[in-house]
Amino acid sequence: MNLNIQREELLISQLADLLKNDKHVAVGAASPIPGAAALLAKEEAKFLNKRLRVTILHSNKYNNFTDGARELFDCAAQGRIDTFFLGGVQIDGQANINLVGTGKYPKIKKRFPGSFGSALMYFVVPQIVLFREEHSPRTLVKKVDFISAPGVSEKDVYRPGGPKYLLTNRALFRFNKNLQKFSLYKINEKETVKNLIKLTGFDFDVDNKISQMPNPDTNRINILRNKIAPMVSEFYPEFANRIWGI
Amino acid sequence: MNLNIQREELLISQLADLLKNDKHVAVGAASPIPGAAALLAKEEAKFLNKRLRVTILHSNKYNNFTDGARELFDCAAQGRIDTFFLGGVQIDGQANINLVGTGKYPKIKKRFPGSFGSALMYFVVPQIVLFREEHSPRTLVKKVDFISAPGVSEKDVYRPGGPKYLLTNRALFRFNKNLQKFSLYKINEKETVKNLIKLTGFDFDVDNKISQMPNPDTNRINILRNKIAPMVSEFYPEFANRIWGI
Amino acid sequence: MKSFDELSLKEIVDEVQDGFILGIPADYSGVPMKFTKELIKKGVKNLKLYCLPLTTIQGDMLIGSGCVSEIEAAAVTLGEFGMAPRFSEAVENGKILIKDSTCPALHAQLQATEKSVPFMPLRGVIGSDIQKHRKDWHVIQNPMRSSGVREEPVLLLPAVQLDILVFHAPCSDRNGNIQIGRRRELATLAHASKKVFVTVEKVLDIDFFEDELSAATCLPALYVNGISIVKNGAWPCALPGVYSSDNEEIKKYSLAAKTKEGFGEYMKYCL
Amino acid sequence: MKSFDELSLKEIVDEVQDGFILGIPADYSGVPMKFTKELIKKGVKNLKLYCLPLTTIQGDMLIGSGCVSEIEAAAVTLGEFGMAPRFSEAVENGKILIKDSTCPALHAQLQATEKSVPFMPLRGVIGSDIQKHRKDWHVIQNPMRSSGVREEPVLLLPAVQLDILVFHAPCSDRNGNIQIGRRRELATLAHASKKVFVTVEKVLDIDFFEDELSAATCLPALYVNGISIVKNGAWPCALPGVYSSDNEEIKKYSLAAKTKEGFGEYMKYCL
Repeated sequence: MNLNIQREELLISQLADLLKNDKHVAVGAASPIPGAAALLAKEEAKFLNKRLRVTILHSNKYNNFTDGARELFDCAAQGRIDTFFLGGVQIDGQANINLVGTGKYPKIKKRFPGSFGSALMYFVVPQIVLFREEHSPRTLVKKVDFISAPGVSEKDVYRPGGPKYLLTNRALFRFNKNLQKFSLYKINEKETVKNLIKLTGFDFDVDNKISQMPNPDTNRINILRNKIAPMVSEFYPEFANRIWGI
Repeated sequence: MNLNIQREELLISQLADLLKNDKHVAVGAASPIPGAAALLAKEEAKFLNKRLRVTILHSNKYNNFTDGARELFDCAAQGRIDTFFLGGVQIDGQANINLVGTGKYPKIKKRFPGSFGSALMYFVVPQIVLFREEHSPRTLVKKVDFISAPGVSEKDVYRPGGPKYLLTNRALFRFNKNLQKFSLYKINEKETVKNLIKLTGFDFDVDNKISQMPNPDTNRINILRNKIAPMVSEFYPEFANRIWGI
Repeated sequence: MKSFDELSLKEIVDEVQDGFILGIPADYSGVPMKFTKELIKKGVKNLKLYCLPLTTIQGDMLIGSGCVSEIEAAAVTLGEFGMAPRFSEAVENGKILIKDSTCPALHAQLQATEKSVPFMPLRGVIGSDIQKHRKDWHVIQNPMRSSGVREEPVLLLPAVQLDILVFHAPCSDRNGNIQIGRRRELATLAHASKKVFVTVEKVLDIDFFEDELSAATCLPALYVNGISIVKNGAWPCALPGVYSSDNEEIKKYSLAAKTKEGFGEYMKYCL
Repeated sequence: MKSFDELSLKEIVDEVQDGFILGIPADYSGVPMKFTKELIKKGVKNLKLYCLPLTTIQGDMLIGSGCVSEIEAAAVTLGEFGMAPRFSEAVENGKILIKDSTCPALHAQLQATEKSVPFMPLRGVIGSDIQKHRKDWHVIQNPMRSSGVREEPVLLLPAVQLDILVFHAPCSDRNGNIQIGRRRELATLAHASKKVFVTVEKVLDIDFFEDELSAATCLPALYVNGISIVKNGAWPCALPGVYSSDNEEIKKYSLAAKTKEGFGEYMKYCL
């Protein structure tokens, strides 16, 4: 059987692997791939008799909150969310993220939507997974133009949470908090370390356990396409239609 | 017709008179007489085509809040409540109230329930009506043993609200904020100023508009007994039973 | 049908350790009386009761039974039936420490924990003896330029986290979401508690989240560590919207508890 | 049957004065699009939009129409349909002032007003450029001894009061109580606003407070200054629990608004 795995499916699979020890994963605005990954991980947890709670803000069905839009942030600050996903117009080598725009703020050159809840979530959720599909010197930069949320903080700042991983469509990095530096952990099968160095605007280490991104197996792909895809179409219809034609 | 007005009915009538300019009156815990007064004022406002909103915390039906038990305090702090009632084990001449007990705190001699929300409500509700049935040197004292909430505050303290009246079963006082002193305003028909001086532990002025407490007229008594009494029995069944036998 | 494992009342009681800060719901929020009696039977000691914002018979019984070393509250009272006799006696004789507070402060301290901030500001209170005796409270001059009055004194209250919260509710759904209606102070209590257990009258075979309106009436299961089905679990207190308080019984208690002996007799009968 | 006087949409629009701070609900909270279009027709100027915490087509349209001088938000976006083109253009060309914020800060600033305290503390944010550019925010060292970490830096956010809030809801009851379900951020917005107006799909001839569960789903009338019945009042945005967003229409807008001319054409057609 030719699985014909799509790029998005591979990314969903990578993210799902990062959620195996979690009890509660939350997914914020405009995040179809993390949303699908969380639901996939939840489904797979059932086979291990474990329970993974998934909160997807842009869904009525998978939104576990009843205290209004602030509850995500309160809940995270209380330490009740294990993993959250953040993106970035730019991400730099110290894991600073920029969701605001390029150019010298406030005289911005290209304006993007804004920082959303990143400036709190990045501080309080133990495992933040940075996710940015485009892997290029334009997105992964030496220094972001605007810090929506910093990757590291001074010692006296309350910060139980922070960056753990960065996933692009070419590679998965781990973040080393002590060195304040990313380390290349997994790479796409079509990719080389050499090429990634060229495509990454910041310096990074190479993990000694570096390996290829594993393709999802038949079983996982079946769950994803048959069970998860219809769920995703409830809250990201455009995405589900584009990837799975539903 | 012999109205045979009971003491409690007279007090309800006095309090209702103080609510004529209000848009929203709230009534806290264990306050059947203020509760009845508020509902009476609401009923009478209808005849003048005015709308008085009454929030009675210990009733499901007359509780206008949906944000939990804190909403009374938030709502009051927002300036959305015009009148609230407070009692006191002791009340002194500067309108300090004591709801905690007698003796030298914390080595208390006689312990009462506690301060409830008085320490905020007294500061933020424009018209606080103090209400204490017993008029004696034991309840109206020179200086309270414990200040649950102070009658007056330093200038730099945020305080849009405060004491306006004090009603006992013998008299109604007005509070003069500038003089920090009560002024005798209305007295029970069976009462004399001289006797009240004897029965009051603090010094007070005598208002130049001093008059007798007016008895409620037939109309008001009819509304009270026929319409308000059954409402009160929903949330203060013991009281309604004792006063009106329902 | 249930997606959660129902606990026995004993299992919940066993979660309460000596010295714990126990969250106490007001008489309008679903008082877990059956649980309270089991707790007394177990003989738990040195509880710190955190009342939001007051307690009635529940607190008085726990105090009278010697389970409590400290109580933070805005009031302890039997409401229409007068003062809480075991509480008053215990305070007058220095048997328990009472941290006198005021309702909005008790709410705000939990809201601080709900938001994971070290403190919450509150207006009012300044100049009262409540404030004077609370060494854990702190007054600063307002440092903001764009809000409030520059340099006005503002009271800061510490964040308080409960070790455990137990309350009684009408029902849960099959997924363990708890119906709290508009008693939203229960959500604040739960958010600010390390562990939350609920006794319910029954479990409904529905999912509150399948409908936006019923979702609005519940505390999500994610805050709940365990549920036990306990019929009439609030008796003799009321369960708002389900049953009224048993005023005869509370009156009986209020009379009996006036003396230590009367209280002892009553507890023997009621346990 | 109604105990309140229904307003026309025009009467609500007339309450919005130039320069007002206008509360803007997120796309999941009931966006009053019909009202917004009438507001644009009226030609209101210099609005300050306060978004809780973001805006989509509503904010973009108001900005594109020249009604806005300032916006405080955590994001302005068309979601799945990409960036908000009129917003981006206006910011890039310095036509409006954007006070960049983050979701929890926007909630907290309204909660401060809800509690009438001059500020609200928040953790996180420190060290971001958001904080660096907000001169109205203030950092203190934690002064509490009993909570948080002594001397940890804590961000204080000012209380913000809205001049006016307008949102769209499924229905009101006959007494003017508004059904908001679990969109409780609407309650926070209302508590923090001087005036509140609501457009609703319909008025039900019931009293939400007659039942504890339906009471839990509503914003009490005491916070509402006026109601207007406006069918499909959120279109093309969604009204959660009632109708979904019209994605075709939003896509159409997102494409048209990429240019000033295209936006002009679209507005001509839609007004």
